[in-house]
Amino acid sequence: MIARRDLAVRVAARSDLSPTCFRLTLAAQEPLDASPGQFGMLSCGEGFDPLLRRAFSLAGVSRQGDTTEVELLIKEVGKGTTLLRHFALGSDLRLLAPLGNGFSLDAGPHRLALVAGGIGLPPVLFAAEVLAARSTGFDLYLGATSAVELLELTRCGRATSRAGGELVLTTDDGSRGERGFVTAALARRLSEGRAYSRVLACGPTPMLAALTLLARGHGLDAELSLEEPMACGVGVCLGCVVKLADGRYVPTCKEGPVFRTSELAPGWWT
Amino acid sequence: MIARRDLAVRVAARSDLSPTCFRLTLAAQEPLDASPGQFGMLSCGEGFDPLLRRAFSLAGVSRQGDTTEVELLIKEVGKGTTLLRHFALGSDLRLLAPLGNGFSLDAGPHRLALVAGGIGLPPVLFAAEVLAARSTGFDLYLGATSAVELLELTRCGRATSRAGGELVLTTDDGSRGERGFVTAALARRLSEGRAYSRVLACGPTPMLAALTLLARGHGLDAELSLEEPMACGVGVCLGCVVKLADGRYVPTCKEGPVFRTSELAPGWWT
Amino acid sequence: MSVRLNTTVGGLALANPIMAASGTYGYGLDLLEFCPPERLGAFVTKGLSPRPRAGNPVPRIVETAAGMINAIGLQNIGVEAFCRDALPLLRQRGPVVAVNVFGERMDEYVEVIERCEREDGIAAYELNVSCPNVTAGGIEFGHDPRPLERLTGMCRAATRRQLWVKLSPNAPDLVETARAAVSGGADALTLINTLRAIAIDAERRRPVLATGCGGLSGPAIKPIALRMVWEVHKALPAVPVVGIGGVESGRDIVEFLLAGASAVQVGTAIFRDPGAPLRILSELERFCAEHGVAEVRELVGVLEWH
Amino acid sequence: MSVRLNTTVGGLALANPIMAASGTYGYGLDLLEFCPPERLGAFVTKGLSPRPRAGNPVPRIVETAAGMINAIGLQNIGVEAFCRDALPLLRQRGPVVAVNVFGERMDEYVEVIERCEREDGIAAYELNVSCPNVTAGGIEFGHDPRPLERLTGMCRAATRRQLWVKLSPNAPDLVETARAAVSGGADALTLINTLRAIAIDAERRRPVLATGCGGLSGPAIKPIALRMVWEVHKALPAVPVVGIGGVESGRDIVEFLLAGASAVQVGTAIFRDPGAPLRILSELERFCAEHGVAEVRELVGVLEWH
Ligand SMILES: Cc1cc2nc3c(=O)[nH]c(=O)nc-3n(C[C@H](O)[C@H](O)[C@H](O)COP(=O)(O)OP(=O)(O)OC[C@H]3O[C@@H](n4cnc5c(N)ncnc54)[C@H](O)[C@@H]3O)c2cc1C
Ligand SMILES: Cc1cc2nc3c(=O)[nH]c(=O)nc-3n(C[C@H](O)[C@H](O)[C@H](O)COP(=O)(O)OP(=O)(O)OC[C@H]3O[C@@H](n4cnc5c(N)ncnc54)[C@H](O)[C@@H]3O)c2cc1C
Ligand SMILES: Cc1cc2nc3c(=O)[nH]c(=O)nc-3n(C[C@H](O)[C@H](O)[C@H](O)COP(=O)(O)O)c2cc1C
Ligand SMILES: Cc1cc2nc3c(=O)[nH]c(=O)nc-3n(C[C@H](O)[C@H](O)[C@H](O)COP(=O)(O)O)c2cc1C
Ligand code: FES
Ligand code: FES
Repeated sequence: MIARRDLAVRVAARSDLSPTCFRLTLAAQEPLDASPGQFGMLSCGEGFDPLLRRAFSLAGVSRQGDTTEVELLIKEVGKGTTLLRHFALGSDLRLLAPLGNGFSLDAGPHRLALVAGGIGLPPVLFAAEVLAARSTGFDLYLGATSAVELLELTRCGRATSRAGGELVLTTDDGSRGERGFVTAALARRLSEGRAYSRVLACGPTPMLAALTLLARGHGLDAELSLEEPMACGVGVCLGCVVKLADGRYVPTCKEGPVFRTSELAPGWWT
Repeated sequence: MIARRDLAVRVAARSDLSPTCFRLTLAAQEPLDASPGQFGMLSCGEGFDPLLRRAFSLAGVSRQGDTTEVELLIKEVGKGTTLLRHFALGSDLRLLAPLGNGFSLDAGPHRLALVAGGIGLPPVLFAAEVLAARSTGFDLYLGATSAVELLELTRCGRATSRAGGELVLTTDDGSRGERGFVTAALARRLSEGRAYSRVLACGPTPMLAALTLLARGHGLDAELSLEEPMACGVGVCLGCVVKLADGRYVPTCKEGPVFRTSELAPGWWT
Repeated sequence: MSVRLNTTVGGLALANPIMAASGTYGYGLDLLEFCPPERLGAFVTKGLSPRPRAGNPVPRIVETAAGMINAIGLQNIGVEAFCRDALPLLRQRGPVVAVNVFGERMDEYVEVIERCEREDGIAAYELNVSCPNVTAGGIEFGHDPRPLERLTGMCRAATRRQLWVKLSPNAPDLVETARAAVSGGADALTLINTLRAIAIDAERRRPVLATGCGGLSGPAIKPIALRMVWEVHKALPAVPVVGIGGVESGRDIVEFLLAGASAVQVGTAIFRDPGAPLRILSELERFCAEHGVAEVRELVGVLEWH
Repeated sequence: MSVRLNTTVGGLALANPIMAASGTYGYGLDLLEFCPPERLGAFVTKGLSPRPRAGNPVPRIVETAAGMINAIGLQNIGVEAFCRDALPLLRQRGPVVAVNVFGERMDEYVEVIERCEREDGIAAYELNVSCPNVTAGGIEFGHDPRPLERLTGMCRAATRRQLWVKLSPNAPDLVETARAAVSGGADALTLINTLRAIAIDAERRRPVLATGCGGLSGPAIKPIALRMVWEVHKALPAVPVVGIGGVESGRDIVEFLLAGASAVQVGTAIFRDPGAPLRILSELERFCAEHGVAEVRELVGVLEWH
C-alpha cells in the first residue's frame, strides 16, 4: 500500500473548465505517490459547516522541485464545492491521500477502453496520461451533457493520440461528437467488433450501471470507480458501502473506489 | 431614526493596524447615514458556523461617487473575526446598519473628553473626526496594553489637533505615553482641575466601570458605548440587555449601545 | 407557474405557511422595513405573562456550532402593555397574530388569554409549556401529560379562538404529551421548542450563561425537529402541526411540510437575516414552481417512508 | 509545566482521558499511522454482535449543519472474527481495549462478553443499549429502566472486567436509566450515544437515509451532551462518567471533564481528521499547562454552578 498522508496543502491555482467545473491545483511540501483511481479527502474550510471533508479523485500528481502539485477537477454541486471554488489562492487546506485502490493499468492483448462521463473524467484522465507515457494503447470515450461540459479536451486528445487510440466524444444533446450516451458509443464499437482488453470507467451511477450490463453482455472485464457519500474515507465509518457478489457490504473508500464488475453484486447500483 | 438597511457589502480593503487588529473597508452601492457610536451587524460567511453576525461599531462612513465606504476596526479574538481577517478582497458580506443610538455630539461650555481603551477606539475615532470637522473641542485619551496596540495614531493626532485638544496616550506597560490605565490619565487631569462638558467613551467593561465611578465622583456627564453578546442587533432576541437605574433590563442594541451613566443601574457591570 | 401558497392550521386559514416564531420577532413591530408582519402567514408574539417580567441576568445567549443557546428568562412587557401599545398598531396593519402565552401557574395562562379575549385582532394562542410549573415544584408543564391536559383544558374553556400547544422536545414522551394536549382541546401542536443545553466556559470553569442551562436553537437542531414532527404526525395524523426548528431556507420549509407540518415557523434565522421569513417564502415559492407543485398544501405529510 | 494526564474510570487506570469512540475507529488498526491505539487512554471497538452483521443499505450517512446522521445498522465482523483477527495484533501493541457490545436479545450481549472473556487484552465492555430489543417488540434496551437493569445485571454476572453502559439520549428519563444501569452493576456510564434524527430529501420526498431515521452526532450535539453529562453527574456524583458528543478540541475535553466526565471519547471528529484524538490530547495538555492545571483529574466535575 502506498503511504497515506494527511497533507497540508495550499490552493496554488484554479481555473474554470466549464460553467460548472473547475481545476484546482494544490501544492504540498511533502511527496505523494498515487496511482490513477485513487482519491483524496479534502477539507473545505475550518468551521464545522460543512463538517466533513469531500472526496475527489486525483486527476494528476507531479513533483516540481520540493513541491508536490496535486490536481483535482471539481464540479460545483453544493456547499463544499462552492466553497472550494471561492477560496483565495494561498488558502490552507488538508488533503488526506492517496486513499483506496486505483485502476489496474496492465496492458493486455488489445487496447483498453477508458470511459468517462461528465465529472467522472479526473481518474480516467490520470489513467490516460500514465498509460500514454507508458505507451499502452487505449481509446478514450468522453461523454457529457453538452459540448461546454466536455472537459480538458486538449489533454485528452494529446494523451489519446500518444497512445495511438481514438478519442470518442459524445454529448446528450449532440452539440459535439456523437449524440447520446457515452456507453452507447462504446456499445456501437463493441458490436462492430472492436475488441478491448479491459474497460476502465468513472462517471455517474446510471452510466456505470449501464456499463456493468454492457460489459457482462460482451464478456468484458470492466473496472469501475464508484461514488458513495463518504464521511471518513479510510474505512472506519462504514458509511460508503457497496454490495459485493458474495453478499458482503464493503466500504468503497477502502476496498474501492475501483471495483471489477465481476466482484460486485449483480444489481449493486440499486 | 436613520433608516436601517441590510447592505450588500464587498470587502474593498484591509490593512493590519497592530499584531491583533486590522482595518476593514467595506463597499456598498447604497447610501448609509450613520452617526458615531452606531454599529452594524456583519455576516462572517455563508455557512452556519459561525451562525450569527458580529457587532462592530462604525469607525467611519464616506461616500465616493456611487459607492459608500464603511470602515471598521476589528480585533481578532475568535472564529468570526479570524474569518473576517482572511476573506479575499472582493468577498460579499452583509452589513445591517446603522443600528442603535450614537453619542450626542453637542458642544458644551467646556471641551469634551473622548476616551478609548484598546479596540474601543472605532466609535471614538468616528466621533473625533466628526467633532473635528465641526470644530468642537475635545481631548482624546487613548489607552492600550502596549505601544503596538495604540491604533490609528496619525488620524487620532490629526483630529485632535484640528479640535485644538490634547491627545493623551497611555499604555499598561509604559511602552508609550503615560504608564497605566487610560482612566487614570483622565482622573489625573480632572483632579488637576481640567473641566469637561461630557465624557464619551468606549472600551472594555472594567474601563467603563471605572469611568462610571470616576464620572460620578466628579459629577461629570458620561456616555458609554457598551458591549454585550448580541444575536439580532435589532432588539428582538433580548439577549444583550443591561440593567437601567429604574430596574428594567433593556436591549443594548436598541436602546444603546451608548448610554449615559446616569441612566444605568449603579452597578450595571456586575 | 403560479403557486397557491395558502394553508390552514386547524380552523385557521393562512395566506402562506410561514410564521415568525415566538421570541425572535418581538411583538411584530420591530422589523417592519425588512419583514412586515402582514406579509407572513402569521407571526407569534414573544411569550406574554400576566405581568411584565424582567428576565434573567446576562449573559443570556451564547453561540454554539450551527446553533445558539438562550436563557432570556421570558422577559416580556406583560399582556396589558401588549394589548395597549402593540395591538392597536398591529390591527392597523392586519397581520394574523398568534399570542404566545406562559405562566408560572395554570391560572396565569388563563389570565393572559382572558385579557386578550377582550381585544380584536388575535387569531390564536400558542401555549409555551416549557416553563417551570411553580405549584408543581418547578417541573415543566409540558413534561407531564396529565397537568398538560388540564392546562390545555382550562385555556380551551377560556377561548373559542385557535389554541396551539407548543411542545417541549425535552419531554419524556413526546407523543404522550402531544395526545394530552389534543385531548385537552388543542387545535394544533407547535413543535419544537428549544432543547435543553449547556455551554461551558473552560477558563472560568462555569457555564457561559448566567442561569447555567438554556435552550438550543438553530440549524443544529433541524434534524431532531424534523424527526419529532414526523413522529407526532405519524402518531396523530389528524392533528395539525406547526413545525419549527432550525429553518433557514425554502427547502427547509418543504422538508417540514413533507414531514407533516401544515405551517412552519422561522426563529433563529431572523437573527442572521431580519428579512429571513420573506426570503424563505420566496424560496419556497420558487421551489414549488420549479417542481410543479401547484399548491403548497399538496406537500403536507406526503413524505414517503420506505 | 508538566501535566499529569492520567485518569481513572471506575476501576480502570488510563494514561490519559481520551478515547476513540465506538464506530469511528474501526477495530483499532485502521489509523495506525495517524493515531495508534496505544497512544490513547483507551479505544472502543465498533459494536460487536455474536455473529457478523451486514448492516443497512445505503445511503447510510448524511451531513447536516455541524453534524451528521448515520444509520450504519451495526455492521460488524462479529465477535469471533474480532477475537481471531484483530485482537492478536492489538495485543502486540498493547492499547487499552474496550469492546462495544450489542445484541437483539439480552443473551446475545452475554454471548459476546463470554466469547471475549476467553481472551486477554480486553479491559472493559461498553454496552450499546440503543438497539431495538427484538423480544420486547423493538423498544430500545436503553429506554426502559427495568429491562436495562436486568441486561446490565446479566452482563455483570458474566465478567469481572470493567462494565460501562452507554446511555441513549433518546431515553424518556436519562437519570432513571442511569440509575438502573448502576444498580444493575455498571462500573461507569458512557454518554451520549447519537440523537434520533431525520434528514429529508425535498426532491425525492423521502428521507435521505435508506432506513429513514438515524443518529445525529458531531459538534451540533455537544451542548446537549454536556447538559446530559452534567445532569447525570449531579444526580449520581459517585458514578464515573465517560463523556462523548461533538468533541473537536482540547477545550471541549476540558468542558466535559468540568461537567463531570472522568474520561472523554472522540467520535465524528476522527472523520474530519484521522489524527484528531492525538491532536486533541496535545491541545488538552497545552491548555492544562497554560492554566496551571497540574493534573487533568483536578478538572473532573468542578464546574461551578451559580
Ligand atoms: C471516491 C470519490 C471520488 C470523487 N471524485 C470527484 C471528482 O474528482 N470531482 C468531483 O467533482 N467530484 C468527485 N466526487 C464527488 C464529490 O465528492 C461530491 O460532489 C462532493 O462531495 C459534493 O460536496 P458538496 O458539499 O459540494 O455537495 P453537497 O451536496 O452539499 O454535499 C452534501 C454531502 O453529500 C456528500 N455528497 C454529495 N454528493 C456526493 C457524491 N456524488 N459522492 C459522494 N458524496 C457526495 C458530500 O460529501 C457531503 O457530505 C467523488 C466522490 C467520491 C466518493
Ligand atoms: C455594539 C458593539 C460594538 C462592537 N464594536 C467592535 C469594534 O468596533 N471592533 C471590534 O473588534 N469588536 C467590536 N465589538 C466586539 C465584537 O462584536 C466581538 O469581538 C466579536 O463578536 C467576536 O467574534 P468572534 O467570532 O471573533 O469571537 P468568538 O469569541 O468566537 O465569538 C463567539 C460569540 O461571542 C460573541 N462575542 C464575543 N465577544 C464579544 C464581545 N466583546 N461583544 C459582543 N459579543 C461578543 C460573538 O458575537 C459570538 O456570538 C463590538 C461589540 C458590540 C456589542
Ligand atoms: C432568543 C429566543 C427567545 C425565545 N423565546 C421564546 C418564547 O418566548 N416563547 C416560546 O414559546 N419560544 C421561544 N423561543 C423558541 C423559539 O420560538 C423556537 O421554538 C426555537 O428557537 C426553535 O426554532 P429556531 O431553531 O428556528 O430558532 C425562543 C427562542 C430564542 C432563540
Ligand atoms: C458512523 C458512526 C457509527 C457509530 N457506531 C456506533 C456503535 O457501533 N456503537 C456505539 O455504541 N456507538 C456508535 N456510534 C456513536 C458514537 O460512538 C458516539 O456516541 C456518537 O457519535 C457521538 O459522539 P461524536 O459526536 O463525537 O461522534 C457511532 C457513531 C457514528 C457517527
Ligand atoms: S467513508 Fe467511512 S468507511 Fe468509507
Ligand atoms: S442583540 Fe438581540 S436584542 Fe440586542
